[in-house]
Amino acid sequence: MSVEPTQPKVREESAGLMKYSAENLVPFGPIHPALKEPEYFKLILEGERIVQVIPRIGYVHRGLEKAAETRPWVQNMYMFERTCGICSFVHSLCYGQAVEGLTIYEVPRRAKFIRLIIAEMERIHSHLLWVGLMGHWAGFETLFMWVWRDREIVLDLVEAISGNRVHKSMNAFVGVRRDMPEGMEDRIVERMKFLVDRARYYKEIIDTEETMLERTEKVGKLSQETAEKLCAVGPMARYVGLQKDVRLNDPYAAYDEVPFDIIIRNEADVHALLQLRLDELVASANMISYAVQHLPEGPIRVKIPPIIPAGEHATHCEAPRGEIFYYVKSGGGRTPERVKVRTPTLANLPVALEILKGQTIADVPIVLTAIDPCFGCMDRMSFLDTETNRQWTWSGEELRQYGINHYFPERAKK
Amino acid sequence: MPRRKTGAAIPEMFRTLIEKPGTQVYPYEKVNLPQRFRGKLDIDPAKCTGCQVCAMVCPASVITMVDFGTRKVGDRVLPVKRPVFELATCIFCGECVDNCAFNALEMTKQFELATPHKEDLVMKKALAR
Amino acid sequence: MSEVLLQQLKKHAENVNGKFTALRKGEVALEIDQGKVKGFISSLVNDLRVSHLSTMTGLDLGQNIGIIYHFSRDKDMIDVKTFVPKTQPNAVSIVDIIPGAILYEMEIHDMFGANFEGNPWMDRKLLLPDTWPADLPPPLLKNSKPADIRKRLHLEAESK
Amino acid sequence: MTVTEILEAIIFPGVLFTIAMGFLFDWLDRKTAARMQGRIGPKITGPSGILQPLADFLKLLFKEEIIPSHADKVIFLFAPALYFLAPLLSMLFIPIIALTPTAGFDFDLLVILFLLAFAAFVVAVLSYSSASSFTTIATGRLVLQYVSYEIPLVLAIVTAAIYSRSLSVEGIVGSQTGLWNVFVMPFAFVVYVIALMAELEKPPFDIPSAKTEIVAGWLTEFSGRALAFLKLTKEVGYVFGAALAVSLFLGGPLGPQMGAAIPAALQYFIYFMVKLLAVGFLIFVLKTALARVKIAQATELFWKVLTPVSLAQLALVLILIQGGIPLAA
Repeated sequence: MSVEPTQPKVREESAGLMKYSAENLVPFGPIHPALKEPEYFKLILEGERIVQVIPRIGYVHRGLEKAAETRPWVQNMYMFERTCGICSFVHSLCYGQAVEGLTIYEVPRRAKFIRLIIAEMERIHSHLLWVGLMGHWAGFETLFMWVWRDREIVLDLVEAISGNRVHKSMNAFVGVRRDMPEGMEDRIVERMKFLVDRARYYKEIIDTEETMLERTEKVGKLSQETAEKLCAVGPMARYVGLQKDVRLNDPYAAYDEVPFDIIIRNEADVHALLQLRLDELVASANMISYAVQHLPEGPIRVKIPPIIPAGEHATHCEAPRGEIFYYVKSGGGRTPERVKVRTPTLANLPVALEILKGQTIADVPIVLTAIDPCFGCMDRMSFLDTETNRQWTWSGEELRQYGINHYFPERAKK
Repeated sequence: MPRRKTGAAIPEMFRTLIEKPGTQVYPYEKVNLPQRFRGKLDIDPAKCTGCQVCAMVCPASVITMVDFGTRKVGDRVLPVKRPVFELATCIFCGECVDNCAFNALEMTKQFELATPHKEDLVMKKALAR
Repeated sequence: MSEVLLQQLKKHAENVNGKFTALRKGEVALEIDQGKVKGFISSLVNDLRVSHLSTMTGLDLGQNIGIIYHFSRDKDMIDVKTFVPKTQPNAVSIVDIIPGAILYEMEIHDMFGANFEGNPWMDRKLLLPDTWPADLPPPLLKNSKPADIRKRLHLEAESK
Repeated sequence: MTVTEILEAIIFPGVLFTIAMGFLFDWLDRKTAARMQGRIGPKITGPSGILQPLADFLKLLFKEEIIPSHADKVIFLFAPALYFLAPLLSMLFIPIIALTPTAGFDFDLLVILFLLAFAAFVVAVLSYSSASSFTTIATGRLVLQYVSYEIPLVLAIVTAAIYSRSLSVEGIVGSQTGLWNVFVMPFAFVVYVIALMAELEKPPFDIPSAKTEIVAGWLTEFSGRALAFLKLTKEVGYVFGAALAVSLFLGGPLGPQMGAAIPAALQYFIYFMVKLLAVGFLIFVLKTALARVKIAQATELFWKVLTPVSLAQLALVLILIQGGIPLAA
């Protein structure tokens, strides 16, 4: 809750630069229309061209990793689900798999299929969100609105299955908490078909619309070697031709049973990313249809004791944005000893900084957000008081008083 | 490579113009909630035995157990506890509902919980005698 | 894990006196002295083509700060473990071999206080606020108390 | 000057009418764009939300006005008023309910050209005066965009003037009784509409106020009353730009006789409004269908494509006149 001194300082710097040189320093963030979340990038410009980018993250750091060390295993599941608001399921899935790896239990096959269905629905929703936002950043509001309207379809399905649009709370250790509702197969298959049609139409738009092509083609170029060196993950690795997909390389859930297409492109520009994500969406929709029709019978969950055996385990999953990584160390108690979370955005941030260099400022939103950044899950934090083990909240009055103290110190003294 | 053209979206735009808009006019219109929707917690005080399982599993520390008199089992006098819910911190995961062995808890479809008074969100229903 | 890779790994691990443990199918862990880590990782990347660094984990091991490099290639995960003493937390940076490690090293620097010699951004903060008091222990060490952090940060913010 | 004429200048079809049209265009713009995107747009204020732009304007009037500490205060406070005058004054030279405009004279097209340039100049000065990083970049983009679209825009206007052999809007409108100019010079009309979109900063040319790149562009530092009037001016400029297109290329208020029962003024007004809304709708559609281009791409479009096209159109029109096919003279 500290006050960031960075911003006023930069103001002075930028005013000075404007006076004495042709270089211009543009603060991009912490609050900026192109960013969904507060992060700060110092852009040093020559005219419209970017010379250097200096990142500053951590504005929404919540200390989740610290908090995890004081809470029981099951409660952490719900906390890590809230690492991210978009790929919430895959976080709980990855954490769950890391913990399951420490136990002796085997996940039931039906639960694996349900996990796959939800994870792929989440991917569809995340990719549609990104495609729409890309339209928004390129100044193509119509695409944005259409795509987000169609995104409701998959959100409605998720809500019907899990009971919530965003935080599904579907995962439990060794299984899932809710079964698929009765008689949903036809509806899911039909909706998926509709989504595939829409995705094909959007692909046609981005392939033919001149203004959109001009904004996205040959923007955000990256070479394969650089991507490999910077350890790019997910779509940012696949759009330069690297075959990096955890679903294929290290299958988890039911990915070894459900056939799917892996999409790899070689053009390495934002247009290729758009095509890649729309193709992946189609692949995901087909996977969901297949999984729903081939859903095996059986139990969905194994109940396990609240104490997890000692040991350490690292797992990775393919989130919509790329590989997410959990490392769990257990001392054999009711709480984990250490949980490490690595979200795809942190892995792809060096890539974004690399491809920003040499672009014009008009491309900043497009290029920076090409990695589909989710800064909220890159920084992790919560107010937690270890002594009483209760969340800490401010009452309205305290909050108001804090605001007054902060902005009007002279008034607070009275 | 498909043909490049300016205004590729225009035909679809006119189709959308005459279609019904996708917006749900939420506060003016009711929204359709699915069967499994997880809304505000509710408790059936008659079924609650005060076993404290819900308070233990809650990830958001919503539930605190408060003293609610005593009861006699044979010769011994045991304290009885009842849950108090601070719904302002509830994350609607439904873990307490799943773990309640007596089906005393349920999640209603009520989701409009905004209130100017924080006290409104403290549910003391189980304390009513 | 493919046999070939396993054999090669064992050979390389012997060269640097690494302690080799197979955690489970497809995951192996190697414990290596701090001084030899860079050479080993360089051979891992250049000779064995294990180039994807998933992340780096910091650990509080009591007297030491543990650092785990999580590498992966296809199905295989290779954890390279090392540690530095808390009294003198100087580790060697691998940014010149794997440029993508720069933010992971900064994160461990912020959260555990380990220094990575050779990382150009070691003087910057990544996640912690710029007003972070220098005398507080790094937040992810076990002796760091959230209550203290909150108290101190608020005091500093209000005194401005 | 009679009382009627003064009332005409102030109320209808003068200043107040123009402002009302500005609000109407804003509403139509938002509503059609929303419906094309599958949304509903303004809904609550007034029937179908038609009073929403007015409500927004009034709300902004009551907001606190903040002047940045390193802004040039005189220009910052004074220039929005100057900017507001430009399209409002220009509107008086457009014939709406008669063939003679409210305040026309023989060379009023030159005044309109001057006011167009004046508005762009005021915006650039205004933007530069607020002295923040975003507005500095916006100023650069504004000026670059201005020098790009100005030449094709003026060439298109001049083409119409040469063909009609008049430098007054009244004369140009009067010469179109037989055949509208758009049929003689379709490319000039197209160039005019594209350049107009650049002048109005509508997508795909909303480069100086690209909200995802430089916050609100040159509007970033404005608030309260100044912002209210700047936004209103943009809308009035929209109305004026479309009205000029109607007058120069679409025959202004001219149209076939509807019958003696309807007074001439009403007929003129109906034709004018229909054409005005048609041009407005064209811009709404284009604006909704396109993505924003980069400043370099916009400059390239105007200099490499539209300038030669408008020059060729001008040459074609000169040949038509010299060749003795004066269709309208």
